Amino acid sequence: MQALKKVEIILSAPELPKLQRLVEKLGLNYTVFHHATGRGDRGIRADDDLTGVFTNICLLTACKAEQLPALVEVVRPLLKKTGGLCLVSDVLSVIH
Amino acid sequence: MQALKKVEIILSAPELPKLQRLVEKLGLNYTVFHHATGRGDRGIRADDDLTGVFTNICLLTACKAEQLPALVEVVRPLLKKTGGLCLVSDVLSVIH
Amino acid sequence: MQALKKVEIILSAPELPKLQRLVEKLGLNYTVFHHATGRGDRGIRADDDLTGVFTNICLLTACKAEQLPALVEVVRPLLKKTGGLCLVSDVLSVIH
Amino acid sequence: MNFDQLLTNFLSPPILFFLLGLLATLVKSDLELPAPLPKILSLYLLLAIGFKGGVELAHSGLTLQIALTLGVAMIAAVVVPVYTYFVLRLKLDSANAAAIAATYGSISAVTFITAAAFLDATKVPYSGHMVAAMALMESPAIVVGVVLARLAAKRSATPGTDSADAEPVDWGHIGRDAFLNGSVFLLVGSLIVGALTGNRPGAVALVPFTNELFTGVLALFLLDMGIIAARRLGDLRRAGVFLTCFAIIVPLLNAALGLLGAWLLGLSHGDGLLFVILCASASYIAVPAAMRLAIPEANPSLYVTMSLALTFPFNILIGIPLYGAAVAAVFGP
Amino acid sequence: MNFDQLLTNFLSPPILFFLLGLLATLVKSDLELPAPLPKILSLYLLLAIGFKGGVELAHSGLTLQIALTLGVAMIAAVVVPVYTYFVLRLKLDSANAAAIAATYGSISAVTFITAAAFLDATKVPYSGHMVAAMALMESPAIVVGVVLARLAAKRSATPGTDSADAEPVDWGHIGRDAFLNGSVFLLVGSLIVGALTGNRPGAVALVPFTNELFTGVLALFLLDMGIIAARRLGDLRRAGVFLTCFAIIVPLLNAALGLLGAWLLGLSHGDGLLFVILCASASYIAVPAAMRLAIPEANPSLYVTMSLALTFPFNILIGIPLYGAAVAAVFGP
Amino acid sequence: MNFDQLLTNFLSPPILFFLLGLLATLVKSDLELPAPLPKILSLYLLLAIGFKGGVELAHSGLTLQIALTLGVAMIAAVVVPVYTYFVLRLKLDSANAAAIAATYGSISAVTFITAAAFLDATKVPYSGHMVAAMALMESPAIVVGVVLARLAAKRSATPGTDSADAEPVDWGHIGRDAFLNGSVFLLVGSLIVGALTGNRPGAVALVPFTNELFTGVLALFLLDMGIIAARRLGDLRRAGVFLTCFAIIVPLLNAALGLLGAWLLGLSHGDGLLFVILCASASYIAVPAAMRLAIPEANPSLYVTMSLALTFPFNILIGIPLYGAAVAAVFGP
Ligand SMILES: Nc1ncnc2c1ncn2[C@@H]1O[C@H](COP(=O)(O)O)[C@@H](O)[C@H]1O
Ligand SMILES: Nc1ncnc2c1ncn2[C@@H]1O[C@H](COP(=O)(O)O)[C@@H](O)[C@H]1O
Ligand SMILES: Nc1ncnc2c1ncn2[C@@H]1O[C@H](COP(=O)(O)O)[C@@H](O)[C@H]1O
Ligand code: NA
Ligand code: NA
Ligand code: NA
Repeated sequence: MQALKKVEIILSAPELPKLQRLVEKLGLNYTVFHHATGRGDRGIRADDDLTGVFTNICLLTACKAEQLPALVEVVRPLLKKTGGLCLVSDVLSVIH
Repeated sequence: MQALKKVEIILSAPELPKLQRLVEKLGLNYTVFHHATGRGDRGIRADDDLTGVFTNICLLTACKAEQLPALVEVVRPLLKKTGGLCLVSDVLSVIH
Repeated sequence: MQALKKVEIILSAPELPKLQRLVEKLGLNYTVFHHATGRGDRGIRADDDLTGVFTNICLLTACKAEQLPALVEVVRPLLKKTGGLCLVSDVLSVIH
Repeated sequence: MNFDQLLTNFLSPPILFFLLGLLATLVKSDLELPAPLPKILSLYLLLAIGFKGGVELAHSGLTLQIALTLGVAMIAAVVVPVYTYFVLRLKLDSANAAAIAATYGSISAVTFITAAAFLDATKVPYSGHMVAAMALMESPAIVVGVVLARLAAKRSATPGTDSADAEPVDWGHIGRDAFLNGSVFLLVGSLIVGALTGNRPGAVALVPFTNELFTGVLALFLLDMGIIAARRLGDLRRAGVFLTCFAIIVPLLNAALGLLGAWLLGLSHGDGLLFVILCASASYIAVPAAMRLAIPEANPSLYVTMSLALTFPFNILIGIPLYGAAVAAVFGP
Repeated sequence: MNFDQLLTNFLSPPILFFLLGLLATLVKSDLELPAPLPKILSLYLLLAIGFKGGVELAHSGLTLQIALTLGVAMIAAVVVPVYTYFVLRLKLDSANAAAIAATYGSISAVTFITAAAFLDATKVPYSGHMVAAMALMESPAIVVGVVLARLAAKRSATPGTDSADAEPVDWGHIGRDAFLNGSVFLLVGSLIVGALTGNRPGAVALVPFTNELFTGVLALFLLDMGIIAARRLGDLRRAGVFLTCFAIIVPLLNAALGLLGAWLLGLSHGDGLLFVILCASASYIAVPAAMRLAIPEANPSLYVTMSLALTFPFNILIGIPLYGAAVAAVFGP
Repeated sequence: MNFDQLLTNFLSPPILFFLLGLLATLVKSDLELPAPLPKILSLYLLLAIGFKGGVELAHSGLTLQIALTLGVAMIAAVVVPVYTYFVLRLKLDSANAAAIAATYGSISAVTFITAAAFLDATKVPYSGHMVAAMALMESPAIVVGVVLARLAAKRSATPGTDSADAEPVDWGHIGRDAFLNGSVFLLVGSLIVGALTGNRPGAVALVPFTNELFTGVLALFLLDMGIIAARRLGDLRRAGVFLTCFAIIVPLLNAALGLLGAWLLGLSHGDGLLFVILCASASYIAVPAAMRLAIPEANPSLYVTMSLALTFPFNILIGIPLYGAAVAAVFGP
């Protein structure tokens, strides 16, 4: 098993294409969970699903510790602009 | 980055409104993932989607360590009543 | 609270029935999140939803440390065959 | 029950699609209608049947006979959960007994709709106000079930324990679950929309949507019901012999009660069958959704499984022609 | 506005289902249309209205009168967001002012469709090319809004700060959001498909799908709109008095502008009402989706709430018969 | 192929909506049909085409000519994947060769349906039993593909390695994937329901659902297919020149084989075209879903991309009128 950093990024759905582009530029693999709802400092985000404007997504990426700073660098402006959350924790990844 | 506790609460979907009310009363922000299926001591929960009675949700909240006891306090009775899971772990949150 | 291992397994959706069977054989409870998209070494997995062939799922199980090796044992061949990710981390579970 | 009626029922597309769904699960085909399609189809059926019933009510108006029928329907919806509760208490704890009693005291809109399609196919007329009877019969059993469960909990509670008195009964919430849950609200709302607009030209524009698609949507929904019902068959082992028998015999008893009511009311042949099917059917959407919240101690895989995997298929496949024959025997041809 | 017209509007099934949706949320029923059904219904409505308009365009051809109407429509779509922006700047920062201005400068297809259903019910004819006018009026306000926001940001930016100049304006992206977003693209595309095939036999096969289901789908969609609109009513407190008044008064002003335009163009009674409703309506799908990306600093719970919870219900319930009466008064019966 | 037929094909709403979908992706519009709508539309199309075919079979009965046609169809469904496998082995490993061979040996129901719509538009009659031929041609290629892949794996396996013998072949599972996968099961099931009820009055109630909506749903589905196909165009680079040519040339070869078969069988003009299109088309739902499970070593972005992004558009846009002209040339007008 390999020690990695697990990064979970919660953002509003319309930001996803931008986030994906940024993460791919860093050469990272990722998984995205869609249609999340939530409550934050900017109010409630319910999945009314007409505009998709109020839905959240959660992008999960497991990366090497040395890739983390660059990732945080690109995520922070997105969080600043439209809100959200970015959590980092330690994981072991099963090598296959 | 700020050290927080990440709490993941898996409950049956009809309990969500109650859980949201309780978590909001504690002043916590959260994200909810819907339409999860699963298997537990109370059998299989498949998303047959007629009653919504057998679906699970997962509510994720990142809170300060000192907020954790109060949260666990309100979640435990819900878990006792209709089953589920509540996992706590350490995370770092990107400050923005 | 009880110390457990949290295992998150990301696999392509058609493998889910097999994974469920294997996990159930080990006597583990689990929760499944559906319709995840992603990017990995095998390219992009978008949810075009015609064949379901390109969607990911994420199975989450919280198990005892001593159950972990057996779980990793059965998951590794699945990862090898069709790709994916298996992350392990430490959590505390609220006892109810 | 003559063989022809059984055949007419079996050889209608909706019933055959139901059997196809059962078969799909039994042979382990991966056929399924993706969520939320089943819920969408069920919302459509409630909207359409409510609207159609309302339009017919607008044409017929509210007569004494109709008022009487609605009254008897409500009485049935209170009596059935009470008596079944006491039957169930012979073997079950009060929470499960109350939840199952509520399930069988309420109705299944799709069973009703399938019976109406059967009447259409056999060219027997029926009235729009039976939809109003259905709407009135959906909720009372929920309230009755909760009341019975609470009374039992109170009786058994000893001072100092935190089980029954920890959470006071929130009657506003229970009333909302009973009378304002999505299914009931949409059915009643559509009925009122239909009644308000039925005599106006604007209602006609809705007809292709509510009437012409109806049988097709019913067929598709029954396909899914077949799939879901067969999936739950495995849970029957948990239900045990008592509940398995209950799920067949109590509908028959309720059908008999319904037949008596229909005869006392002097209903027409078609309306009689619909009244019988309302009494005989059990809820698998509105009541389980309400029970999950109001009586969380009850085990949903009991009440959902019994209603969905046994009573629903029994009523659809055998009940409808059987009750039809009984109605014909009692009322004359 | 005579009382009869108000009643005709209120007693049509789509409007009643809208009221039913409002009521569902207000009485806390858990009725809801599961995602993605609302989006599917909205895509259907755009496809169907576009196709129908295109078929009628194929029959009528492109006349000078039509070209003039389309021209005036585009002018209105540029003028309205500009003037409302300056009104909004009295109280709001430039980002929010620009986003709201864009919302009110654009149109609501469902309001248009409901007005057309009202004309159908009152047997007033209207032309297919009004759909083309609608399609042309959807996008300009988005561009205007973004331009106004950028100009303001530039003016206020001081050298050395990273706010305005950090991200250069990506006009290709903004143009794409404006003219190629899903709603606009599907409406225009379906219009063109209809125009290309309208005179060929193949188009007829689409009629049951695009025409006969139309009112039913509209009713179902309005049910959902009622639910969503009522949910947003709580957010009105945040919007404050100024924006609440804005959401009612500006549509009235825009309706007056539209009436003037319709009169100058010499439109028919039916086309006149549709032109007025296009001016008076505000977007709640296409523009918010675009604004979220192009002006992320603006608060969506302001512009979505105003448009969805106030302007939309106002136009649907009161605006349509009111503007209809105004058109009748100005144009003669 | 005369120009008029090409135009008739291009100027039909379904084809135009397909082009609109392609365009949407190419100009980077964010238009998309939200999941699970595409799957729902595809289930509807299978149910409707199956039911309609079954009803027509009920009317025509099973003749020797029909039995012969079905037999030849099955032969084609076995021969095509075998010969294409050996062509593909020239450049590919056995797993990918087998998966692609299975894809091209099976059929595409939507291509078939689009061809039927083309025949409707050009007023050429065809028979309901061609749907039965389609149903029979869907599964054999899956079995053939798996057998070929297993044989190759066995041959190449050296004792002591864990590749081929680690997992024994689960033929029950493969048979289920082939003959009971959702698409095949629903098509065959609906065919049987149609055949059983076709001569009974009950079937008529389904007609508005299965027939009148059909073209509209097809148009909407093709809109989505256009969007998806264009998205996959980028993956063609990975496929390389060999597979790109394969995806155009092999359908033409298979069409020629189909033409021969149709001529030997003495099929009518309409049935002939449908038989040709069945041979020429490649699966993009049922087979990929089965291959993902049965031959997980094969790369789905090869077989799905080739079938979806090349063969499907080619057949829809050019193949149908081309094969139509060929059939007309061979069979006489
Ligand atoms: N502490 C938190 N825990 C979990 N989710 C959060 C938290 N804070 C924010 N979120 C999520 O991020 C979204 C945007 O947050 P905000 O920018 O604070 O409005 C919310 O709708 C939540 O889904
Ligand atoms: N150990 C576990 N790991 C992951 N999910 C669990 C676990 N235990 C329970 N769950 C989830 O919680 C739901 C209810 O669990 P239970 O109350 O044990 O029936 C299950 O359907 C699972 O989705
Ligand atoms: N490092 C990672 N972080 C998050 N998700 C991953 C990662 N690697 C792979 N995945 C997920 O696993 C799927 C299959 O990965 P692969 O086998 O690498 O193509 C991808 O589509 C992702 O959803
Ligand atoms: Na009953
Ligand atoms: Na406007
Ligand atoms: Na083929």
